[in-house]
Amino acid sequence: MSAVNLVVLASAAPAGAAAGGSVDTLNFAILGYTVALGVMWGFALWSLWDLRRSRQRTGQIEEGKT
Amino acid sequence: MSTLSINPAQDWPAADTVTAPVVQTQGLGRVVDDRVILRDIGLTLPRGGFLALLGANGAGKSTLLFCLATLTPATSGRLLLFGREVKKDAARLRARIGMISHQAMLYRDLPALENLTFFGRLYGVARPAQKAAELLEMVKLADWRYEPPKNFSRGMLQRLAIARSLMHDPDLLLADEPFTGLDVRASRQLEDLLRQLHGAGKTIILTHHNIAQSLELAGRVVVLRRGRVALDAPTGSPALAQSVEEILVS
Amino acid sequence: MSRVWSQIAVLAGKDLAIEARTRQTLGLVVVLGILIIVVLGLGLGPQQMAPAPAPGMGGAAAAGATPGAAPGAAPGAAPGAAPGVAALWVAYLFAGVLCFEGSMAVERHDGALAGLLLAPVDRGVLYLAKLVTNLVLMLVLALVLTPVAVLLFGFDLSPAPGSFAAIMAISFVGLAAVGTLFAAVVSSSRLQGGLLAMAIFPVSLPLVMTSTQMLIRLFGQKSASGLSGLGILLAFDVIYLVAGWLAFELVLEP
Amino acid sequence: MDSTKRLFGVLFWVFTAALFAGAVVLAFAFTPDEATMGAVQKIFYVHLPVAINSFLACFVNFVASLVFLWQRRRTWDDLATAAAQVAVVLLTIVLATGMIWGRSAWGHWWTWSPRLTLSLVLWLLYVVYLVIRPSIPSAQRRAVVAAVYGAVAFLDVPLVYLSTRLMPQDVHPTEVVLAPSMRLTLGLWFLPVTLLTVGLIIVRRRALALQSQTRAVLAAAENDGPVPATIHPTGGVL
Repeated sequence: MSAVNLVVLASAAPAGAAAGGSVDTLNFAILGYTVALGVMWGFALWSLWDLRRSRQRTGQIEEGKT
Repeated sequence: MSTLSINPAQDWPAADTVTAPVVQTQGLGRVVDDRVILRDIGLTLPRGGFLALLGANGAGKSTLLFCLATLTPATSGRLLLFGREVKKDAARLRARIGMISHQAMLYRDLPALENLTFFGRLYGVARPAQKAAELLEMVKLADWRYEPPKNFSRGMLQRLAIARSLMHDPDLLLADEPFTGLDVRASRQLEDLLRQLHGAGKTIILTHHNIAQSLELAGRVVVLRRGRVALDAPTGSPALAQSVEEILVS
Repeated sequence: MSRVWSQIAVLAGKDLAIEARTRQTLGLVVVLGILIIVVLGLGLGPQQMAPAPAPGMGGAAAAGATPGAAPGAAPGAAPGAAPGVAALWVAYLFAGVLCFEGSMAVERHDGALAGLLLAPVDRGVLYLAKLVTNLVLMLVLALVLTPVAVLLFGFDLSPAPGSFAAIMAISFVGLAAVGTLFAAVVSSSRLQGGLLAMAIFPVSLPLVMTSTQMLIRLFGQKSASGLSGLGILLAFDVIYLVAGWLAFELVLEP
Repeated sequence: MDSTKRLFGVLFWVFTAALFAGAVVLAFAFTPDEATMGAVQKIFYVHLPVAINSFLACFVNFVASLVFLWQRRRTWDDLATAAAQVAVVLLTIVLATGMIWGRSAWGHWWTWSPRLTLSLVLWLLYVVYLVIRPSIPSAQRRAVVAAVYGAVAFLDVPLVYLSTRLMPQDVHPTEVVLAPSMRLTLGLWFLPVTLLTVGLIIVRRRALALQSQTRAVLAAAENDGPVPATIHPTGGVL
């Protein structure tokens, strides 16, 4: 249900944002940065984990074959 | 990029390639997705030969034939047709190769005559319509000339495919399991046609599953096993059928 | 060089002969085109025909129309051309995909493509021949769709019919250049139809965006559109014709 | 040798993380808010560097695709895939931050500004690249088709950029005059983002290379002989 509320909220006409209210824009700035850094570093951590997993898997295959 | 096509009929220097063997391969290999399909194939087929290529499914028969037809590039080794390197002269060499397969390689909605005339024009054959009519006569499909292949039986489709492969009067005829799906009568008609073409001096390579029929038709037999040449011998000796069968079964 | 043209004529002739006999691709393409135009026309046409275009109406379907009350669409009594042009392009894109897929499907039955590849014909020539076939089929589509669009969206072609035809012709060449190449990829690796549309749409977005803008200006201000747009369309055509010519050989598989 | 390489890897990531932390502090604490838009303009310091790096990743995919078509070595195919994956992630960030910024500064989520439109088209192009790959069964054929698509798709970039010029220009200017300290912060932000992008492409390529090598070893187990890891140079697929 919260997802639906989120969409409805997002589609609502912006309250004071257009007026450049300072508190509101700061929240948006923080939201922007969290999204950007979250996605970037989330992907980075996943990539490192995937690399380690691939290394282990190749190691097993090599031992298995020899 | 292959060179721009040239008209095969005029400027083909027949002289130097008349004597050269039709097919020469050295260390021919083919690897797809790290699976070795053909490994170190060495074959030489003189003009006028009739070679039967046998092997279990997946032994590499069709791949080898497609390599010889210049449709599939070999991943290693050298392949010469009529004494010329395939990598350099693929377009020109194709003009001297005809191919039939268990697929008709024709347009099912186009009437038989129009199908043949189209391929004739594509190969730059003089008077394609007349040549098409002659070939339809030869393969006994003359009275079906205005029928599209989709209404044909398997046997008739195979004969039409042979007519298509002969439109440009090739010197080498490749047949990829042409007997598949044919009933006894159609199979006999195909045998007669192949003998007739071989008699007319065509070099033929045939892939097949039926050992007896292959040994009877071909002058030489090559058996492939897991991508390698396991046996390469002239037909005729009585024990041959037995040894071929052993290889195919192992 | 004349040899190449004769081969293109032979190859395209074969495609069109088959199409004339079966009318399979053309039937699908034209009907889908009309369907899309009618559906979008119902959705967009009526309001647009209303005397005072509703203020918030600017949000038309495809790219090219700006949101909110931004003054992109032509203001005032003349009904905005944007929805009609956008609908026309949506119809051409989807019908085009069916056309490219259909004209390549002909080669898939009974291994006909292998028969073609056996001939001593340069793969680039095969590409150009298939491109000609697709252009002819799309011309027939355009001859049917344009009147339908004129009826439903009230386009006024009279001021510059030549420009309209020129813009559409150049755009079709670009779309067919991309479509013919990717259709060869799809036909040989048995991808589903949806993937062909997915491959073609993003790549042809600049073509659609530019052509839509030029047509909107053409109908909006009744003046010939800016030349910069023409430059982009021609650049698109040249780039994708060359790319298609070179890459066709790589993606074909007997 | 391997342990020093591993150590260098750890150092690289720690260093990049530190740079990011410093850059965030710099953006929020030491750079003034922009006059008209307020604090939300700070998103620009991450938005622009990520956008530039996403175009860089697309370019890497383009070059890798072309070199693969020329040499047919599998490493180039892995690099092209890695670059495409990183490009899609970065473009997602560009679009998300662009929309959040637009929402706060002008009241609606999407504007057809040239940079956002280009990012959207690129996002579509490279998502399609990643979707087309798994739908082709044969590894060799998938590499060729993907390389052709990668090369063809990138040719769109100049065309999209030019055609956004034709779009009816937006009412709201997106480029704002930056004070010197703002320009410094923006410049500084390029370093961590570029380092991260390069690091991501390298790590993804290595992981993909290992995975395709594992598949190769398994496939080779069926043959009765070893098979070189790379695709044969002449192994063109027709």
